[in-house]
Amino acid sequence: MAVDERGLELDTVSTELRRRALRLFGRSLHIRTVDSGSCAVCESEIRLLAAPHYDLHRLGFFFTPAPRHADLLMVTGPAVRAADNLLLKAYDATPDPKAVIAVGACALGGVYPEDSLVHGAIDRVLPVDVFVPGCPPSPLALLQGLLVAVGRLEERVGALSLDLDAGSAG
Amino acid sequence: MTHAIGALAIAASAGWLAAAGVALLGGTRRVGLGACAVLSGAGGVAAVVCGVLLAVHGAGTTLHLGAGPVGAATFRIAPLAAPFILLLGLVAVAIALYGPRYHEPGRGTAMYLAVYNLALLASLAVLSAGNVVAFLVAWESMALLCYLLILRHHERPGVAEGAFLFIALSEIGFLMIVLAFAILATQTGTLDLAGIAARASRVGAGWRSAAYVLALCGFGFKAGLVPFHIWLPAAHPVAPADGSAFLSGLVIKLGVYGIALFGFVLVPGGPAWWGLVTMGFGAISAVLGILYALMERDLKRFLAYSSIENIGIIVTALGAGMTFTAYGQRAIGVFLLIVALYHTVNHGTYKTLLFLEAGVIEHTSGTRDLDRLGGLIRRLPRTAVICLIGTVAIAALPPLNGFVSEWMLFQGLFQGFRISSHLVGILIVIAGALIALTGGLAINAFARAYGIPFLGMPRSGQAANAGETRQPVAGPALLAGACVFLGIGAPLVLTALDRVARATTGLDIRSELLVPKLTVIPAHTDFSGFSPTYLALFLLAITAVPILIFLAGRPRARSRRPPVWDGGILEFKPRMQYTATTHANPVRVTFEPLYRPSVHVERASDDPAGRSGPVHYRFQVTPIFDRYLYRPVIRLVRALANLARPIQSGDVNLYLFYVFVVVLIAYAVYASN
Amino acid sequence: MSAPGPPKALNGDGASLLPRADRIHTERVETTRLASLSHVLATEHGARLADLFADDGADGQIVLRSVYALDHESRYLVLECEIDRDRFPPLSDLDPAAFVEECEIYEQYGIRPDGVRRLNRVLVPPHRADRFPRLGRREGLRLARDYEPHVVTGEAFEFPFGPVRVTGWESLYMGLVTTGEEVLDLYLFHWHKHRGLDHRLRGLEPERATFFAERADGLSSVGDTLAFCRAVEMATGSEVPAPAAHTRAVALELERIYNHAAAVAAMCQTTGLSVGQARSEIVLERLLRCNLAAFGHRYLFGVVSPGGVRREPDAEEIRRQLPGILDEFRYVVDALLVTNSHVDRLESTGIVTPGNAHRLSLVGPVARGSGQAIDVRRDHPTGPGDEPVPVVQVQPAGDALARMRVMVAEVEEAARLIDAHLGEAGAGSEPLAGGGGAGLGWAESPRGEALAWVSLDGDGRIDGVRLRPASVRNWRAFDDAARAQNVFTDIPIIEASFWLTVAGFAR
Amino acid sequence: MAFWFYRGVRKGIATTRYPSTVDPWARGLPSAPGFHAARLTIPLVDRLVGECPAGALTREDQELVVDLGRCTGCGRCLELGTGAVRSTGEFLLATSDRAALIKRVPIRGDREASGGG
Repeated sequence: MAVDERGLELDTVSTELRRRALRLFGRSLHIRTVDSGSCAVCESEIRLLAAPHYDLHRLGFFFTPAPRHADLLMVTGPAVRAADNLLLKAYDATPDPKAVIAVGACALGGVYPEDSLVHGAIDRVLPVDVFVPGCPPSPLALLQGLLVAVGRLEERVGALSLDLDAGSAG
Repeated sequence: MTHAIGALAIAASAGWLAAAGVALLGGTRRVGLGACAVLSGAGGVAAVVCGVLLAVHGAGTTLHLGAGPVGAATFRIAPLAAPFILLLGLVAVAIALYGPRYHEPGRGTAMYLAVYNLALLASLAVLSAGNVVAFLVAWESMALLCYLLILRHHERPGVAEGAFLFIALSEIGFLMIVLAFAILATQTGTLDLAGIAARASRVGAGWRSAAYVLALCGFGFKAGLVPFHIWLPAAHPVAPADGSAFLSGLVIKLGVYGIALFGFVLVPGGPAWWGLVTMGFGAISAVLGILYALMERDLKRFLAYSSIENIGIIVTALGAGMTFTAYGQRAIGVFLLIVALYHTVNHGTYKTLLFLEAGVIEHTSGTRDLDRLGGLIRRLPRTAVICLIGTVAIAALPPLNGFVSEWMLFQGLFQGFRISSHLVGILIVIAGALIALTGGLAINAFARAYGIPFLGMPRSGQAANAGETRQPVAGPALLAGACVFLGIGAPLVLTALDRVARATTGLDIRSELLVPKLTVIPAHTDFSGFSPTYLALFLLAITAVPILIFLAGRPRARSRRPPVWDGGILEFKPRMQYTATTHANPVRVTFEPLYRPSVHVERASDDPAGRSGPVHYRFQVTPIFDRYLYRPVIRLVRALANLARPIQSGDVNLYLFYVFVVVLIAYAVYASN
Repeated sequence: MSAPGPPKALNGDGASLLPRADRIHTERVETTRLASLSHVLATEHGARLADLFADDGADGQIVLRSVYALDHESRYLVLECEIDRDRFPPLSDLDPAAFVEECEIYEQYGIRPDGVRRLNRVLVPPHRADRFPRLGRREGLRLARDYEPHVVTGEAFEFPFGPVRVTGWESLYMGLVTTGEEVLDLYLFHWHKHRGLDHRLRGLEPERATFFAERADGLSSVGDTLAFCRAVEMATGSEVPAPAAHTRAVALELERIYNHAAAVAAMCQTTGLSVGQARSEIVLERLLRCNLAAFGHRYLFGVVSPGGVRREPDAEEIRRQLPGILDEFRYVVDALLVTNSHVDRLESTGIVTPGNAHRLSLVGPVARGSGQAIDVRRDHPTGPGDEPVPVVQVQPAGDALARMRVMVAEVEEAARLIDAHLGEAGAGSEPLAGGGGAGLGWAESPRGEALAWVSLDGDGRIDGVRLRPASVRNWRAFDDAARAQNVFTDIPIIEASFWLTVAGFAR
Repeated sequence: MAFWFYRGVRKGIATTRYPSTVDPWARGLPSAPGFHAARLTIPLVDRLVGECPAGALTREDQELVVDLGRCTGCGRCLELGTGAVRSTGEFLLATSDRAALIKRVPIRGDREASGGG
């Protein structure tokens, strides 16, 4: 369980509950993006989600400028400690039920190890509901992340085996 | 009844005289202040009752007092003075309730309160003067006493200048008033005001016009009509709060009284152009007053400019009324006189309230600068509520009194089409448009004047530490109550004012003013109408609906209240709020040719290195009347004085020689005849 | 500049100190001469202050390095100056371009320029200043509160915008000092994104360091990494095989094309032209797919490596896809330039005067949009020697429209270069020659000249590094551009036309 | 504005059909690495672990632990472990379960080599 600097318990217990609630949002879900120190490429891919090739509006997702209107936070970057403030404030300002999507390898602990400058992964600061790996995750992967977050798509990685010999060896 | 009116006036005078004496004797102690306030307040109550009776009775009374060097001083309380006497009493009561908590006992306070109570007396004398001498003596005493009021803190910077400006302009105005009366007195051969009024129709048109124009300008100086207004923003901020309240609440209304006295009583039935000129002065004063108010950061200077605006509205009503009368639309003329009187009382009420509360704000937070205030609604909740009532009233929002009188003014002006001359009709509608612009800007201005100090975060440490324990409440609260009554009780007020107008003009328009009892109509049954009372009830009802819905549908689940979303910054700084100037910025940009602003910017980033740091931005409006009207006049006077300097050597022998020469010339002239 | 040879100031007797072929000259100078030298360089030799940074060895001796670009002589001049005190000569008095770097040096090493001027906060967040790792190796570095306070007085106020801003834009705090409409001043705080890359790269092998250098500014990853790799190659004295050099050039130009297309899309977004935005985003997406097909990564990560390249381009795919995409790009741009609602918003918006561009040593499209013909591809060629020289696109107006025109023209130029390089591009990587040393590398990234300086220890690990993406240079002109008679709503347009990244500045 | 509309219409639909089908171009995207367990040896795995700049690879005794969350798809392991490592082509890895991204691959190369020998 992550505990933020103010001693506020960010509960991860109700994650499942929140996901079920998000499913209720069905085809109208609003997204706010927060950048906690990305290299600007994840931002570029997120911007392209609204572009004609991906057009996330057709799936019922919308970007919103204010976390007050958001159901879902898309967080990029390795959670730079200097950005704690904005991350926690944005999380606080988002009404419940809400979900957090950690976007990209940085946000999942891949690039920057935890040190005095960065937390190294978003789930050390906020309870994360969906993880989208990739450096950067392609817009398709981001779409999949969104659909997984609202339970409209089954995730595939659970069934994925990296052992290429597993089938034949078994 | 008439005896009661006279007795009450005398009682009020006695109360104020006694209050002045008590102040002189006991003003150095708190008990003395209290006693003075009680007497002053009692005098005020007497004046209120006197004013009400006078209006209801619709006839005056006359008193003769001893004989002076130029004849007996006659005092005659006429119905036209009723609203003013009532306002005088109301202001006196409110200030009496306010004063003891506002002032610290001391010699200065003792003198000040003595002067103030005498000024109340002098004002009553102006309003009840029956002949020219009494009027002029009372007027000049009132002016001098006000001068002393402003000088209360004469050691502070700017006070002497403000007071001097007041007395200098007041004296110029006085000169014009003396001339106006002199013309009428010589042409009618009487000093008695009733006598002048009775014989005025026999005076030649040229003399009458000269007298009216001189009176308009002379009283315009006191009322604060543009361009005679420049003493208001200079004198108001430097006077004590109750002094400013008295000046704005009452003294400038005496100027209105003077104009109404000339226009409707002494030389009634003047040509249409009198009305048009008066209306023009009024409309321009209203627009310029509010435009300058919007640029003002000093709360009291702001209120002073707003007074100019309101005087403009009142004088517009008077002028339009005179115009309608001249074109035979007497009913609308009387209607507009009623509007003017109504707005006079309204403005006196809420402006006094706001000045008194400005004093509370200044006392508690140490500043009048809007850009150093903020967040006072949490620190001064009572003040905030009372101020809100005053602000809603002065911004002419329903259902309070300011809305009713301004609505009536518009209904009057929009009937310009009833005038046979299209040109005049259009001029009246233009005046209406200017007043409409004023109304819109006034809402902006008062949203700013209330929002900047009361809402948001404190912009200075002093504002953050303000507290209202032991601050006066009762006086402003009384006025807030009066605002509500004058708004919702409009039918009652209008009934009384109708009697005043009937007694003054001889025309009763009650049947074209109130149908049936609670609905106000503008002198014609086929134009428009509304009921302030029902409107108030309706507003209360529709406010109740969402409250009920909220109470009934209050969410059962626990709700979370996260802080305001600020973009994730570290901390929200007071300097991240709109300032008073930026609030008015759109107006500033629109009216830039008028303001001719001078802008001064200092910033670290002017150093060309991508540096950032402190920014200082200052903005000043060019005071165009001061710079392009008064300064040249002053320069001219100085230049003339310089020309005269060579003959002023200071040598006594030379002066004796001058005397000798003059005597010689006099003899020569006499001899030649 | 006609006179070859070293600047006279450096060389009393006038003899040629370095052969023309030397593209970098390093000179040790005394602290006392630094100011006068930089004055002479700037005034008499037209030198451009490309970078200023400090470094301290294990012994704690701080060395101040100022990098001057002598663009007309195709050389870089590095002045090294040992600082013995807590103060160093204030270069920003003579050369305003040095100010931001002086602030950075103060934050990282605790030494500050002489004089009474206060500094700005650059990368150290105000609320965490004490627990913050610094580049300086001296123990117990404590910063005095020597920062210029950001206070607004008088009748203006600070309109806070950010750091969380528009969807998909990076975290950046903008404090707009305003009277309601006009922008009086602009406070920019970049420190929300500081990841300490210069700090992190220390002790890594160059190959591993490249992984991070790519992520300093992901949108000019090729340019920055190329500068870094060239610095490493110079430090070790390695040569890059010619096919790899051509591949690098292809990747660099592909990066330029997609960035400029993205900038055009962003400008459409900020002028409210949604259709134009959608059309240019289609181009952008197709370009990214072309990148993927050519190099296996949409943003060309992992192409450049020290000593060569890790991937070779799929020339077939580039030749198949790129012309069609560029046709569509031209089609969109032609339409944009006749759409009044778009052009009018860009015209005379966010003006950077040529004087300011020169004074602040700006680089890239921002400088070229203000009449500064600076392009390190032309001025400081590094390739095998037979590569085509780009024609530098210059516009004099200095407004957002000029920058857009520069970008559009550069896309054409980049396409021409790709065409020329593609035939010879191939894989190849020489192992780095071992040993230590220091080197400077540069590349013309889409945002302008990217610089990197590297010093390697005896084991070939990085001892000190300075990454200077182009964003570091150009952000300093942003508030100037925003202030020039613009109103509030022009700021996003200016930001889009600069097309910088916060990540590159804060790295 | 009309000509923008006309131009847009003429170009047809660009939008992807995802999530119905995955676009063909996406096959080239960097994807999760797959490992031939039978060809993995402890020395090879250790070299792979050392080479991974993202720290996505670790070895736990006889298992190679791959954290797909950390993997940036940089391809260094593919270059190094030619024959033993190849791309799986799977890039749609979003999950609500962080642990699901951590995959274990047994290192069987040594055993089979020793067993066979």
